[in-house]
Amino acid sequence: MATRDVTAKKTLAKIEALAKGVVQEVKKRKNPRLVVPLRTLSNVQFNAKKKIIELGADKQERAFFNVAQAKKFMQTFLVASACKELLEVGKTTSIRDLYYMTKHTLGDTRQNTFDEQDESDPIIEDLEVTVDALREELHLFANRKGLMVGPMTVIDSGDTIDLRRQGSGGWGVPSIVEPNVIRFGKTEAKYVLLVEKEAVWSRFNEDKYWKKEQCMLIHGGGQPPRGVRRLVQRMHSELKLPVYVLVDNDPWGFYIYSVIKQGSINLAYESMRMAVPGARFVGISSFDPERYRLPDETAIRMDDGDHKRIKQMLEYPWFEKKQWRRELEAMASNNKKYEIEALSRRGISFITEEYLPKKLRDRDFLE
Amino acid sequence: MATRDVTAKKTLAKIEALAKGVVQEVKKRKNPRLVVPLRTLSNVQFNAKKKIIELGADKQERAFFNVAQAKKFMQTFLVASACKELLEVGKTTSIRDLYYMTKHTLGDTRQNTFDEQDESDPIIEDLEVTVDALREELHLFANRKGLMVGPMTVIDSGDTIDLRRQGSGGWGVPSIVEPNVIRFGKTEAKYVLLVEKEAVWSRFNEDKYWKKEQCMLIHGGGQPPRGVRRLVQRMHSELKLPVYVLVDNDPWGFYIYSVIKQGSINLAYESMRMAVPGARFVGISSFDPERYRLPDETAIRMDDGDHKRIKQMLEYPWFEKKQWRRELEAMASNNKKYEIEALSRRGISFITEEYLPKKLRDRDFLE
Amino acid sequence: EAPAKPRRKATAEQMAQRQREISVSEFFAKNRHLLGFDSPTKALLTTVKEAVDNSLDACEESGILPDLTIEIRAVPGASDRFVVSVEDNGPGIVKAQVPKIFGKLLYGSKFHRLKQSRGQQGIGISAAAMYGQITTGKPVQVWTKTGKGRPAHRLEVQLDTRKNVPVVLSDTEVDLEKDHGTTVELELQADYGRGQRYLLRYVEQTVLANPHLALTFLRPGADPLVFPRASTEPPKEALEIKPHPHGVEVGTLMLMATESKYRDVRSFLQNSFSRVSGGVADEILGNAGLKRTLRTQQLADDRELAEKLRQGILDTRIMAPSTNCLSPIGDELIRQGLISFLSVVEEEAEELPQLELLEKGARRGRKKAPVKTSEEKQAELEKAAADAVPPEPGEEIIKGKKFFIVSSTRPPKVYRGNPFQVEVGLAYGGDWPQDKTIELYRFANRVPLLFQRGACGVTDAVMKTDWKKYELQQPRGALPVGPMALLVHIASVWVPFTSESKEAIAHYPELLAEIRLALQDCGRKLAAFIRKRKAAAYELKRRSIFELYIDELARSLHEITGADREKVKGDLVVLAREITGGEETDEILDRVASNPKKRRPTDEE
Amino acid sequence: EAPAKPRRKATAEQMAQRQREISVSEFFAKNRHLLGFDSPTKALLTTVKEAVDNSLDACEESGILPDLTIEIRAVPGASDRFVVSVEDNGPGIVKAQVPKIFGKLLYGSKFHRLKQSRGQQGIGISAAAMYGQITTGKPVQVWTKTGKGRPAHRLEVQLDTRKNVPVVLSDTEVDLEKDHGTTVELELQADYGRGQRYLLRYVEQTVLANPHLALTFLRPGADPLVFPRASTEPPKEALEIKPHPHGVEVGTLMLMATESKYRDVRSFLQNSFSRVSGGVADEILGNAGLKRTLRTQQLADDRELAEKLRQGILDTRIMAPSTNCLSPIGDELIRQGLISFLSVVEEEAEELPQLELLEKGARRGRKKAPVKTSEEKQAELEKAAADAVPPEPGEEIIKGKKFFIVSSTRPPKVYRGNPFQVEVGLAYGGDWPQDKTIELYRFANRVPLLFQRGACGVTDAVMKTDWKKYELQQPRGALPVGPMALLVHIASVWVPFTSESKEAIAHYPELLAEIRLALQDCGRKLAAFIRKRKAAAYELKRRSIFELYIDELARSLHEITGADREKVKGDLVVLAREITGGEETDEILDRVASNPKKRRPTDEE
Repeated sequence: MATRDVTAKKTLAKIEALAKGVVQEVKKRKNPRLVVPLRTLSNVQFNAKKKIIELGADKQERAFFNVAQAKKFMQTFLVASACKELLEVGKTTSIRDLYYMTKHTLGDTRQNTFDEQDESDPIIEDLEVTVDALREELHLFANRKGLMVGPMTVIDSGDTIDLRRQGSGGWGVPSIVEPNVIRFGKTEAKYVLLVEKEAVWSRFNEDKYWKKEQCMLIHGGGQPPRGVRRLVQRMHSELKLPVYVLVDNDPWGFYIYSVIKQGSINLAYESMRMAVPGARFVGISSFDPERYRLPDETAIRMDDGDHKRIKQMLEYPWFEKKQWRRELEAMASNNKKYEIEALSRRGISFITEEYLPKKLRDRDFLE
Repeated sequence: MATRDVTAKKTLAKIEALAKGVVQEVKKRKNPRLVVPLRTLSNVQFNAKKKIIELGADKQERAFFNVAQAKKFMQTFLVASACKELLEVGKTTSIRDLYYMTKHTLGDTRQNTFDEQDESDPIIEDLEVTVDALREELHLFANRKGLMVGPMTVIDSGDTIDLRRQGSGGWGVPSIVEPNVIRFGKTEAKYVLLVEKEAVWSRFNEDKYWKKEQCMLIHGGGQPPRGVRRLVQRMHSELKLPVYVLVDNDPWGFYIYSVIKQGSINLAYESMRMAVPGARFVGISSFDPERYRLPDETAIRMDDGDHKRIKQMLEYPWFEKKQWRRELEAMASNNKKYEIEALSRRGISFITEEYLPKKLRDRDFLE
Repeated sequence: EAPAKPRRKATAEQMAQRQREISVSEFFAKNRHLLGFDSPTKALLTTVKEAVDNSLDACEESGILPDLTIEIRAVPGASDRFVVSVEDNGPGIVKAQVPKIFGKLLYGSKFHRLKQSRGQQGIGISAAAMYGQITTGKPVQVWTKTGKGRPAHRLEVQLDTRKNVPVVLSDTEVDLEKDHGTTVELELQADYGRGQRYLLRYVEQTVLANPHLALTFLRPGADPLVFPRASTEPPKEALEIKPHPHGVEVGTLMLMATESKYRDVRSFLQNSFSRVSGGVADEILGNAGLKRTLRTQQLADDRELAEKLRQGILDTRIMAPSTNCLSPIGDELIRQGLISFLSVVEEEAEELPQLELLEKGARRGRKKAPVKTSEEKQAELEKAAADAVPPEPGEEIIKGKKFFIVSSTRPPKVYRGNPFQVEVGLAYGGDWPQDKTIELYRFANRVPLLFQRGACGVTDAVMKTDWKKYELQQPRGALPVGPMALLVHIASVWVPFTSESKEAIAHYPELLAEIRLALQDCGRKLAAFIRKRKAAAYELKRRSIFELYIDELARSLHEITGADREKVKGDLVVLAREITGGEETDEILDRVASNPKKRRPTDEE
Repeated sequence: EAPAKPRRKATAEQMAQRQREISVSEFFAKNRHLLGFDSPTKALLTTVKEAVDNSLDACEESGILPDLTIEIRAVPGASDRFVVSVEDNGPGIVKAQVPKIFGKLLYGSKFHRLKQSRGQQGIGISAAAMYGQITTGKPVQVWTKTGKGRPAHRLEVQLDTRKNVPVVLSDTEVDLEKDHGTTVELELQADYGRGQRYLLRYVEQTVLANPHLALTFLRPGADPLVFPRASTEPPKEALEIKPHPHGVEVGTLMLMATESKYRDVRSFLQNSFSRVSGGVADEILGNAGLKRTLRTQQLADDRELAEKLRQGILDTRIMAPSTNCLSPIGDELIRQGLISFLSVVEEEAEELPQLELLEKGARRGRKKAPVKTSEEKQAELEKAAADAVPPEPGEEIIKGKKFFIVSSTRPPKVYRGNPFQVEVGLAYGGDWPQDKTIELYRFANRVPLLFQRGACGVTDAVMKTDWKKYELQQPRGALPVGPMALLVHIASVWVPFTSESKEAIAHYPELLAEIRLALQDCGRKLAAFIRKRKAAAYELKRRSIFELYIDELARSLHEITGADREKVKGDLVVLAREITGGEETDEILDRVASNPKKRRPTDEE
């Protein structure tokens, strides 16, 4: 707790310095500005050595007296002010809660400070990079999604939780999974299987796949939140468990794999803590439908958005790997995509009993 | 397992009978029709004695050769066919998974069988009422949302889970919580507190409210799913625990309370198993902002959709209670709404340390 | 308030000295735009038109099938001068009449009688001659011969514009090979480059409205256009009639009485008006409260009596005028005309926009396909039809495109005592764009109207018809939009034009009402056709929806019940067809489709 | 192919017998719509207009400030008959001229000279008399007196339509109190119920374009309307000029030579044309390759010589015609006129739609506020201005609404030798709807044009101007849309109308080009004004955005740093104003705003 207090004081000081700067500028009748590191494609690079995406040095000015930036400027300090309060009382809260805490109507207009959480989340990320404080240091945590079961015991805030005994439910992965909150206890797990969707996770849990295979079964509800990514990264680096990723056969699924492995543009400043460069892609591969004889009627036609996304992804420098390109190009030329569930056309438990075991046995995966 | 097999056979027979009827009609060159009990406002009534909403006897014909109904007709049998397969192999799956399983492109068009889960969910409910089989009997379960902690042990599919020791995570409430899956173990809980949102649940869990207050803390992620509702109902009826509901001060929040207590139009056929007529509304009440001196700047202006919803709710026969009307009418005349988080303007833990304890102490709630 | 000091005073006497008579030729020389000579472009067409009108009228009156040659010649060394020559095989002109006909405005045989004819004012050809004279200084030349063995004459005539009288510059006997006929030739300032498109349109439309005409058109720097005679049957002849009593006003009644040779009003009425028998005359006098013995001269002198008589006429039911004074184009010819226009329009849709008074720029190099004879057309039609489903009544196949064509002929009506009749033809469909304003072809007494569309009562009537009722789009206060062409013809013993140039029809309510009725009649038929097509398209759409799901339903039913999938599917397909109008739907849509491959709407549409 | 057997043959001889001369009165009696008598509604206005035109022309020419009384009387027992009487204080008419002026078409003093006047054809008033005579049988009555102490006369005149000659029915000496003046009175078939709105509009617009006129309008069943004289300064007098050589064509040149009294061409040129000095004449002859000694008679007889001379004229630079032959309305009066129209339109926006040839129905019971004198107007303006920010140049405050008003006067130009000048006024703003077609007021030689808007060259020029460039909406090929009124005046020694009724201006390219240039000039000024307003509105919008967030930002900064919240807020507010144009923005928008309370756009907009 002592460390936490010190960190909190540091963070508080950073926020206060930022605000004081603005007050000074205003006093001098100058248009107040913030300097925000850019979280865009143009300002990230792929570190080939570390095999992760890293944030560059580009920054962006954000002025209050600029019609396009005024609202964001105001929002930044609204969020900063709320974080200051959290830090002072030593509480944490979710970013969703922060959205609710800071959302209200402006004066007697019909405009709100925020209309959607989609608006406040990027402001939090901006604040993180601007004052150089991670989300946790701002006493915030991400929305939680994601469940885990498997042959392991974890110690969560002092409670010992046996992930072998979670019934049909599973353990909800918290947002903050740093070692001071979550510690790993005894485990017999041989690897980590991260699946894209809860529905698939439930299938694997019902079939007790993790028990047979002795693996940690985790999902992130689509694009996995920080907590899940960090936990997977910790299991990989601390417990030396290989990580396998199972996603839908569509550009969004494959992108999830790339984020797990190398990090994302948006959170490039966290890649060091999040990315699992050794993560492996087990499917669904664009070549699986043919290889596993999936009936044509399980296919979904790709739409314009899908094709556009593939094109975009192929232009990312970290998608240069030949195997990855093959995967995406085959997807585009098939003009079809497949849910993981398409495999159930070959039998409800085909995926857990045949598909995945065979893939792992044959080492039929991408790296 | 034997009971399950018998039920499965019964359900299978019902699905087969439905499909055979259609095949017969088609053979006779007749426009095939389904008779689907109506799940609409006009076909529910409030049972004043039981204090729950019940389904009426009205039915609707759904013909295949009717432009407005053809797709739904096709979808109904697509879903029925998938359920048949589940029943035959004795597996269950989530309705989200069912959506993915049955989603594919039609022939060489750009149309899919389903575009959104919003399309397949009502079809499942139609099938439930049409063949008179509950979702669980079709081997389906709802998407899970919701977490629970508190002074209680549950036995989930044979695993004993101590809900006192879930750390910051919490136990993910499964979709199927019938006694054959979930059993209640030892408990010291004095009541159940159901909160609307996960963010609020996290605040209460962080503050260890449930420990101080000796209560079960559960959330349903907005409108609670069947699993959460059924679990709350079971705790209420089997463990005789009072149930308190804490929701946002807006029409949607209050409606969640009404559904917990009396059931919903859409699932009126399940009210018997779901509704908790004794559930109590603790807030946020439309009179709280004044009573608890919430700063004006925490208010959000109501929009047209809010006002429309209030008007609609006031017309439901089961909203006739004077206290309820007062709540909604005050909300409308204030023209303001408040997130639960608005209370944190009075201090981050005002809600857990002052607001709620005082409400319960003063018995300041609605029934 | 006191008037300010006048600066200079012209007295009534001074002003009186300036008063002068103005001759009608002076008036029109100055107001030449009233006659259609506002620009060198229009002058060319107006000149041709006036000459052709005269030739056609003369041939018609003397029962000759007309054979015309129009020639436009460039004048060497003057790019803005052209010679127009129009030669006919008409009855010829008696030599003594030539000077006045070509050298005096307001002289002619058609003004004073009620008979449908192209010319009606006695202004046109002499106005053209005057325009030529003013702009080039040259007289009009006329060759004419009135019969086999008779001498032919060549005259050069000038118009004394100060006095509106002709001056004969030369008069010689010449040899003409043909038995009879007239050639008129004059030089004028003109712009052939810009004017040729109007000329071509005029020639095409004139040939169409006059299938008994054989026409050769010789043009500068291009091959001659030859239009053979399409029909040896001359149009039904229009007979001259007397005025109808209901259209006569007090002043006119008194004037007619003054000039009448009948001494008693009863005979006057019987002989000077149409549809007045002895009985009717008695009834009129009775209603007027006048004696049967009233003398015509009394009527001429006494305004009160004339007023009474007029009231008596109005109070008496009198038969509508006889229709044999009118010669409509007729349904068959209107349909043929539309078909022919469509062929041209389809070919040159982008090249020939709607004509307006002010052209936006010259369009040169237009290619022209000579209009086909009806035999050739028939052959084409039959060929196209052979490959396709037989068309429904009202449908025509033109160059492989399907059109819906209807026409409507109104019974004759009367305005201001003048009988008139309205005909309308409507063509819809083909490959025309859905979002363009319709094509509108206007005709008056078989003469195409090419200018001043915006000022024309016909246009107004089309705009004021509610086409939305007939399944067309129509911007407020505008022509409708859609793949449609309209042909409107007004036949009358006296067509009221908005100016002497006879380019647009005046907005007489009686005329507009009849045009609207004819348009509505065509519109109703069109709407029925479109709705039928829409209904079939809807059935097909329904069917395609059912067919989309049948495969899926059959599989599910098979998987649940084990029933034969193909069998169930087959049953469902049969049911789908039955329920969506069966064969009939296919057929209607087959007929619509220009391209059978595109027939079925898919879900992408 | 052999011609078919003729059914009945009229020979050239038979046809010759039917040829007859047509008198101009017969022609127009039959084509009365050409003169503006196509309906009882229009007949009323046309009659008043022709009489008023004559009176104003006569007063102007004799330097009298006009004092007119228009009276419309119902005829007892005949709902479709009215008496129109127009009385003036003009110079009177010499008795001998009365019959021809009122009883003969194409007779007058204005046709043969080049001078800007309202009447120009010698048709109008006699045509009205003829229409009255045909429809009621009654003659026109004229009272006239040419000076103090001279006898006054009353004449009843009829027109012999067969011959176009006057017939005097009675002629008596009468007493008239006034020193001089003329009254014309005639009975005609008319529809006052439907026609009164046109009359009112005509009267209003006439008064506006002629501020030196005092007018009384006596109407059936309503109070008299009295328009006092607004200015005792008569309009600038237009002088008569000779034709300009550049507009003369070969034929006309020969005719002028024939009639010239000057024996040699050099003198002929100097004396018969404007802007031809001795030197210019020499240059012309030189350019034409003709001798200075050439005799005029040679020119009259030899077309080749005339052609050469014309080419010589065209090859010589000759000064543009003198502008003193034109009398424009002038900027000041155009602005006043627009202001006055706006007052009326603002009041009756819903009641008075744009006028069209065919009225859709009678509108009765319209209330009329007499037009104010310029003194009264000035007082009102000043009062309104006192409460508001002083208007920018171009802005006017009318009844509390702000308008932007500009005008543009083009230098005189020439078409076909006729000098003309275009003036345009534009008013924009007020409370007018943004989505309605603009108002267009057309004038020719100070006479308002109320009918045939669609056929008018002015309308065409407005439609063909690209108003989108000037910040207005404009549907394709249509009038622009927006809160705007346009006034277009054409002054010319000879205005080309599309018909004898003088309702619309012909599409002469030279005229259209000038109108467009004037419109563009006004358009540019309008665009600058609108853009300035838009820029200010944008600054205000920016400011309101900043102000929206300032409170919130100040609180956050206060909560984080402890800095004084009100102080921070104050600094931010000052900054926001500075950055968004400061005071200037406020002022521009204050000027725009009709209602100061609504000044600030809120986020709801």
